[in-house]
Amino acid sequence: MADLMTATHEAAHGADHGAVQGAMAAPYAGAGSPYRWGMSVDLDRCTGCGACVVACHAENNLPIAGPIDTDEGRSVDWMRVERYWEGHYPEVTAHFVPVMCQHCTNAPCEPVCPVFATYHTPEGLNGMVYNRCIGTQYCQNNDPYNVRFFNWFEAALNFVEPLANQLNPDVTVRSRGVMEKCTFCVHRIREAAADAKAEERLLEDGEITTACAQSCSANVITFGNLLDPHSKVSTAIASARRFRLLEALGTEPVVYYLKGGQA
Amino acid sequence: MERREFLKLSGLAGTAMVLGGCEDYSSQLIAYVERPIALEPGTGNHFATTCDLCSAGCGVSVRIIEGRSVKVEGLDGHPLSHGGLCALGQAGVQHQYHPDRFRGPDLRVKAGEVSPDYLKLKMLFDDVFKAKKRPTTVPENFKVGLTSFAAPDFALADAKAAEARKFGADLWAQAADRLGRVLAASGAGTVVVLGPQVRGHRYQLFAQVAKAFGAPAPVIVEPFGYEAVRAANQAVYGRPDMPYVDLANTELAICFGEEPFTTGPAPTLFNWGFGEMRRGRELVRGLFVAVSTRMGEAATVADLWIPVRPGTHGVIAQLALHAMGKGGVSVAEAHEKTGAPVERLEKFVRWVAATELKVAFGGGEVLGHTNAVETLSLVNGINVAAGMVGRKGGIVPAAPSPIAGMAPPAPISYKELVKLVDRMKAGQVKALVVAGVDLFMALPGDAGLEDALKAVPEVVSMATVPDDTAAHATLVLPDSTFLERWGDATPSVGSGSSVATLMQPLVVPFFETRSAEDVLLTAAKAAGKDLGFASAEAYFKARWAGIASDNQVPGTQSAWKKALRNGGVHKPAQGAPLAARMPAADLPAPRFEGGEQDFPFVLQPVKSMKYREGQAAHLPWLQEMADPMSAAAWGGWLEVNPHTMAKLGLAQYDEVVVKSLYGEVKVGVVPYPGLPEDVVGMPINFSRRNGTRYDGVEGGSTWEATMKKDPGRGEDARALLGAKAAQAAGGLAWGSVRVSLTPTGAKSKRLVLVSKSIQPQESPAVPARVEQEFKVWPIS
Amino acid sequence: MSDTYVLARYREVDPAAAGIQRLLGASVKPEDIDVMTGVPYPEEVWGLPESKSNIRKVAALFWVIGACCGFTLAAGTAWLYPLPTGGKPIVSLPTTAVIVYEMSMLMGIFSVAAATLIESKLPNFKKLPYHPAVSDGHVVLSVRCMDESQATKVDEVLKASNADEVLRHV
Amino acid sequence: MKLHPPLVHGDDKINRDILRPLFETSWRWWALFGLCLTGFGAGFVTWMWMLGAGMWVTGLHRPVMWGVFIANFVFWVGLSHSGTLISAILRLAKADWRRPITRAAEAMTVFTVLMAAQFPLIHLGRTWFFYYIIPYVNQREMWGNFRSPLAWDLMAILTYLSGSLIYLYLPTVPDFAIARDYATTPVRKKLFTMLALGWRGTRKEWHRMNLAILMLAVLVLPVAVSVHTIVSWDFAMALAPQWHTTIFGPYFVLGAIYSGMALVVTLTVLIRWAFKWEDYITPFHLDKLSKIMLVAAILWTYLWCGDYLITWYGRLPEEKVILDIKNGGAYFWHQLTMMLANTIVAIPMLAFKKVRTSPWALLFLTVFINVGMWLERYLIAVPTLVQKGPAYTWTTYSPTWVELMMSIYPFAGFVMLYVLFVKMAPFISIWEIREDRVAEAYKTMGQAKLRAIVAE
Repeated sequence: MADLMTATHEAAHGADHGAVQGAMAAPYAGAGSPYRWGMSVDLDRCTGCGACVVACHAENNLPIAGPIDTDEGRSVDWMRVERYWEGHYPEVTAHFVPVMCQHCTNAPCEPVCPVFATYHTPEGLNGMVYNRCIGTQYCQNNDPYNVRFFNWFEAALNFVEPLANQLNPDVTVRSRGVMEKCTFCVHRIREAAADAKAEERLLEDGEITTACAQSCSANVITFGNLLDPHSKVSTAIASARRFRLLEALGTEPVVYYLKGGQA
Repeated sequence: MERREFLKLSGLAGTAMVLGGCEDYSSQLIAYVERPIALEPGTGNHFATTCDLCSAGCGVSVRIIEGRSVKVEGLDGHPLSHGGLCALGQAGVQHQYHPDRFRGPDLRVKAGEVSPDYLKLKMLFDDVFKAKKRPTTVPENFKVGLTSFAAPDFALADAKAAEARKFGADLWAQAADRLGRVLAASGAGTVVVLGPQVRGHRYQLFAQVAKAFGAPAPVIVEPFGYEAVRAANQAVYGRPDMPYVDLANTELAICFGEEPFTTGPAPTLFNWGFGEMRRGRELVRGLFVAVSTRMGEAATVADLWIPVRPGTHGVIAQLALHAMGKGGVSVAEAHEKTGAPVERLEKFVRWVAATELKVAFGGGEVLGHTNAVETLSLVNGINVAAGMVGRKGGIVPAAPSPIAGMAPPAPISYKELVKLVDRMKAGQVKALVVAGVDLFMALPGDAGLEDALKAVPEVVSMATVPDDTAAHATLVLPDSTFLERWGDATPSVGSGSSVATLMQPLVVPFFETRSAEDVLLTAAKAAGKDLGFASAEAYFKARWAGIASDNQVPGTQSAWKKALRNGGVHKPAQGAPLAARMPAADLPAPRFEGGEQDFPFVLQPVKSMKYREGQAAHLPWLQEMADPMSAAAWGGWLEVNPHTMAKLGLAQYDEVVVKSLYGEVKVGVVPYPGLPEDVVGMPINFSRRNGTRYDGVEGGSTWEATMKKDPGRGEDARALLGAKAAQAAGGLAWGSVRVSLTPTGAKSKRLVLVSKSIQPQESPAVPARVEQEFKVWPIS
Repeated sequence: MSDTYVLARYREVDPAAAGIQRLLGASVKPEDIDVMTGVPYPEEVWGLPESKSNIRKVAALFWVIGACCGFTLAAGTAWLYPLPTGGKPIVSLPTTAVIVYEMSMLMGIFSVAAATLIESKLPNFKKLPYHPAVSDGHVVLSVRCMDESQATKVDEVLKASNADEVLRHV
Repeated sequence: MKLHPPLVHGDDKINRDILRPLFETSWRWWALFGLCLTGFGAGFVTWMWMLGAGMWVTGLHRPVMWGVFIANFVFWVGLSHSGTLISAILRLAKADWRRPITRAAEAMTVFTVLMAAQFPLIHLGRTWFFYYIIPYVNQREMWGNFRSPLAWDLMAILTYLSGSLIYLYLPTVPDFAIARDYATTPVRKKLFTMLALGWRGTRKEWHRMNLAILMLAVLVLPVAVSVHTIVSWDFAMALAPQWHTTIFGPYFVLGAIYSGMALVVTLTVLIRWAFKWEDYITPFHLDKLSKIMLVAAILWTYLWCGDYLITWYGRLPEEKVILDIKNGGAYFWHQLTMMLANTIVAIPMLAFKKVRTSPWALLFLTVFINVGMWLERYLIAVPTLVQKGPAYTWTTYSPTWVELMMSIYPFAGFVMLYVLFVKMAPFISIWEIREDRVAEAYKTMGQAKLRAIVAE
């Protein structure tokens, strides 16, 4: 029994995902995936311009909530730029933190779903299966980053004709009553990975990127394979400025932030 | 296969998803084995084109799937976008598929009154939508989620589409005739007004047509424009155009009032430069200093923010000159004049003195003050004093377009615009042709534009989406979007390269719209003034003929095709050297309208990246996204310092009447710690009286899914501004109005906040949380 | 021929118990004597051989079966289709324990109820010897007789034991 | 004193008194039933409308995904506790004063759980797919995720509901037999014949019944404890400030016993008054119940203070902000009312025998306590969520009329089921009352020498 448990556990998570750099080097032994997707967000480059937010909306068919529901907190922004004020004028400072799903290795949102609508994929993604979701909304409660979004209304109805023509056919328009969240643009990964597999090769660094990373002209966001020590993201996070959001919770996110300022 | 042919076919293949396809093809089928090479059902293709939503002219790459444009992305390697793209550019698809877009030409009998023909056309297109999205089980007025959709009736949709297209084409024939007659009849009394994003040969064609009809050359109107920057550049660099600010290679960038990353002349370019400056080099991390009254995005990301009283930015420029030993003012004096903390000023002085490569630039809120030209001249003076004009990491002269004569003239100043309005009022303008700009967005509320437009017998609007100007038009000839038409552009700002971007029709015009070029050519022909071009395509191909020698590679594609593929041509280049004259050292004090007693607050109008100069207001994504600083969405808000709020007894969401000498608006309050206590901020150009469902002053549209009544965006902050406040350079001093705040005692129904926890003084844990989030953990 | 039952109704317990002793004395087999009461009396009251029941054993057995079912449900199904969530092992003992606990309790409760009914031969809607006075707290003795002669004899014995009423159930 | 059963069948006073509500229906019953049916119906229509419209009709929004619905769920599961749990404890402890109380309490358990169990469904985004959570063999070869506390909830509530139903039904069988024997109309005769399962009260039947009740009490007691513990784990398993605490299990169980006892007392007082059962339910019983309530109140207060002190002392920033809004912010009045109801008023009042034996004082007090306990559930669910996670996403929560209707719904539904049950089964366990009297009456019995109190 113990063997079984250890084996399956390692199959899913790799033997040692606690140590930072070592974790990323450790493959998902059982699953054997050569990829472990991760992201770095360089806060020192970020200007809070919001291009990533719109890019995410455009790529992932995020619904338009309208003024009233936006004010009531029902807008959907898989990617948002948080702004924090500190102090008072003139000794006031502010910070921008772009926040999306952190795709935690130990995602607190996953185990609480009673129907496996969200689970961890072998590539380290926090997967969300819309048609399995029954909308308990528990995952959002257990999500320390508040990056999960509930479909309060039928999104398709707010894509007034002909606005619906803009929808990306690679991404589902989620129906009412299900949770959704940043997927790391999994449809792009799958498409490219399938092509690469057909050519019997692995995906190269830079071959795919997420919509947010692509849109960012300041190159704040880098997306790539953490298992590849030479990938841009691996290089970027080999920095003393690195930190992860609410790291003390032990959720082991794969989104690494690089601290801003003169450090 | 020719691109045009491909596009027709792609439109056809997409009939299942899109209205597109010319009527000739829309009900035909093409064998899959004979499909065009680039058309794979379900697979997207990227095509290069140019974004024309602002004057920057970024090259973009658009993803086309089955005849639909689904995403606008940055074009890799383009000197302006560097592969990225700003929020507005990406919302281009919503511009394209905007539900309130003009369906076709509207040949009005009376100004502002929609013609029955247009209503019929609109109905025909609505029938197409209905045929494709047929709700069942639930009546129309109970669209709350139970709605399920019956299978689309494509045959009916095709038939209706064909009918609509045919009817639209007939209307166009009449419209072109009418435009020709209008131009011929008005002759010299015709005024053509173009938007600032007209950055290519479109201007030349308009000019050619105007000339053919004996009208004066078209003018370009830039709402809340850069007159002062051009004047200061003229004074210091000897040329009015905007040079390349080489952030990427500098050590210290000093930004005066501008929000270069969100609303400046080229946000993507400055964003890229900023990223490179900060972390793009191995050893150097550039420092960024922001000088502003309101803490905006630039001040937020700055290494040092120098908060100054409204209109005193120039003093900090003088301080910088002082730090370099070129006169100016001392720290104590600067502190006295600007109110900035001494230690920050001292730090600034140290940085200026210690760095070799530095660059200063200005704009944004500085442009709104009466002393804008003097201030910006002093800012340019920093570059001169530091010897950074023409140097890498400094001010690099903008390179001219690779196609000579492509760049349009500079926009007219605000003062000239007011003169034009006066001429209209006086009945001297017989016909006004407006393309690519909403004149209401360029003028304060009391400019009397409405009366002026009423005095013009023929107002021709070429707007794509309904706006206030189009609402007063006698003839609406909707232009196709940048995804549907031919065009080209050369950037308005320097980028270190010589750039000409090419715009190509990637999708079939969604509705019965025509590109302005096609309309002009047809109208001119109808009026007996053939310009010699069969179509817009022929026109632009002819204009781009000159690039052949540069790009021709034997045995490969033609230069034209290569340019199409690459979205134009560009190569690293610098313009002719700039002059470097030291500006006059004196700085006049800013003037404000309204007495301090009656109007205790200075109004700082904010150009939000959500609305830009008004061209983003109708796009739901941008309306809905949180403003980076205030976290407000959907319309306007009033930023007030929390201490001021406490003094006035105001809370978040409280509605206040903001009153100036010129008008008043009602708006909800947002606590904003980044403003002095006697300054309030409010965005401009977020609403239109006769806008779309997304930017209308008064709500009206019901959100279909939720049946919630849209309260509308509310009266725009332009209503508070006075028309007379002009600067030396002729720009509108939009930041020089004082206002009073009167609480109405009610909560604002229009204020929409994405984040409501923005009161640090009331939530002591917020900084603690930030500390925690920003905590750096050691590498194990 | 079906069995004949002789029923005797008593207002009080003591004469009823005495009646049983008389019956036993009259060599009626203990298994033919049954007592119907409106309230449960301790077994000792009647002086009859004690009732035996397997409910405890059945409950224990099903408790264990329930535990196994719970484990199969929680651990087995997770292992059949392994989907990692939240860094937790596919077979997580602490969470499995909760299901094991609940399932064992559920099966235990069901088995107690089922065993009770089965052992008591309930539900049973056949016409069995009964007297509605049981509902009022009367004690009713029911004696199964093989034949008429025995029934007559029992009749006499019961009448002699101060029964308020003696009747036949056929 | 000897118990003298009636000379003629059908003339027993206990039977007549207690069976009276089964056979006689007054206009007041119809009025109450009608009122409840209206409330229940209105709630049900609201629910159906919400299903059609979407969850936006509630005040819920990100990150407050659990609002009044879940507070109601916890509240109603909590209320259920004192029925089965107290009945089982008292049976095991052979506390004879329980006899007139248990049936009403056990019925309360079943109906409150029935109401509570609807709330997870009401709350689902896609209620129509609720069966995805049920482990059944399906073509996808997918099972539920038993690592989720919601799956535990499902199992626990299923077990608890089954157990409580059996625990309510089995001991009622002998009473159904009495009702069968007393029934006059053919319909009732048929109904109670079915419900009585052919019970005759034979020696073996009683032996097995007594054994079964004992076994069920043993089994259902830990289930009851586990149910509310697992409900508490819905919160405690989440990495949310003020939820992620080990104290929640016992704290919830005690809160449940407390609120459940309060409801038992409320119902007991009302039943006693409505059916004029003062002979069966005496101030002595109310005193006993109130004493349990007092103990629960003191223990609940103890755990609440422990939780509060630890949070206050720890001053973890994310927990402190939530404590702050309870102590002085938006939830100040909620918390003050809760403390007044559950501790400051309840404990001193319950300390007086005069209060404990006064039905009307108890009625007021217990209703107030349950108001406080509802607020406690609300205070657990909502403040944590409004200020959870990044401060940028903090928000406020105000329920809409939909949540109000869905709070009336279980009240109306519960009372409706309860008054229906009045027509279905004797509300006081007749045989247990009679057993008690028999036990007290006899000193010597037949061949046995026994003590004054006899019980199986």
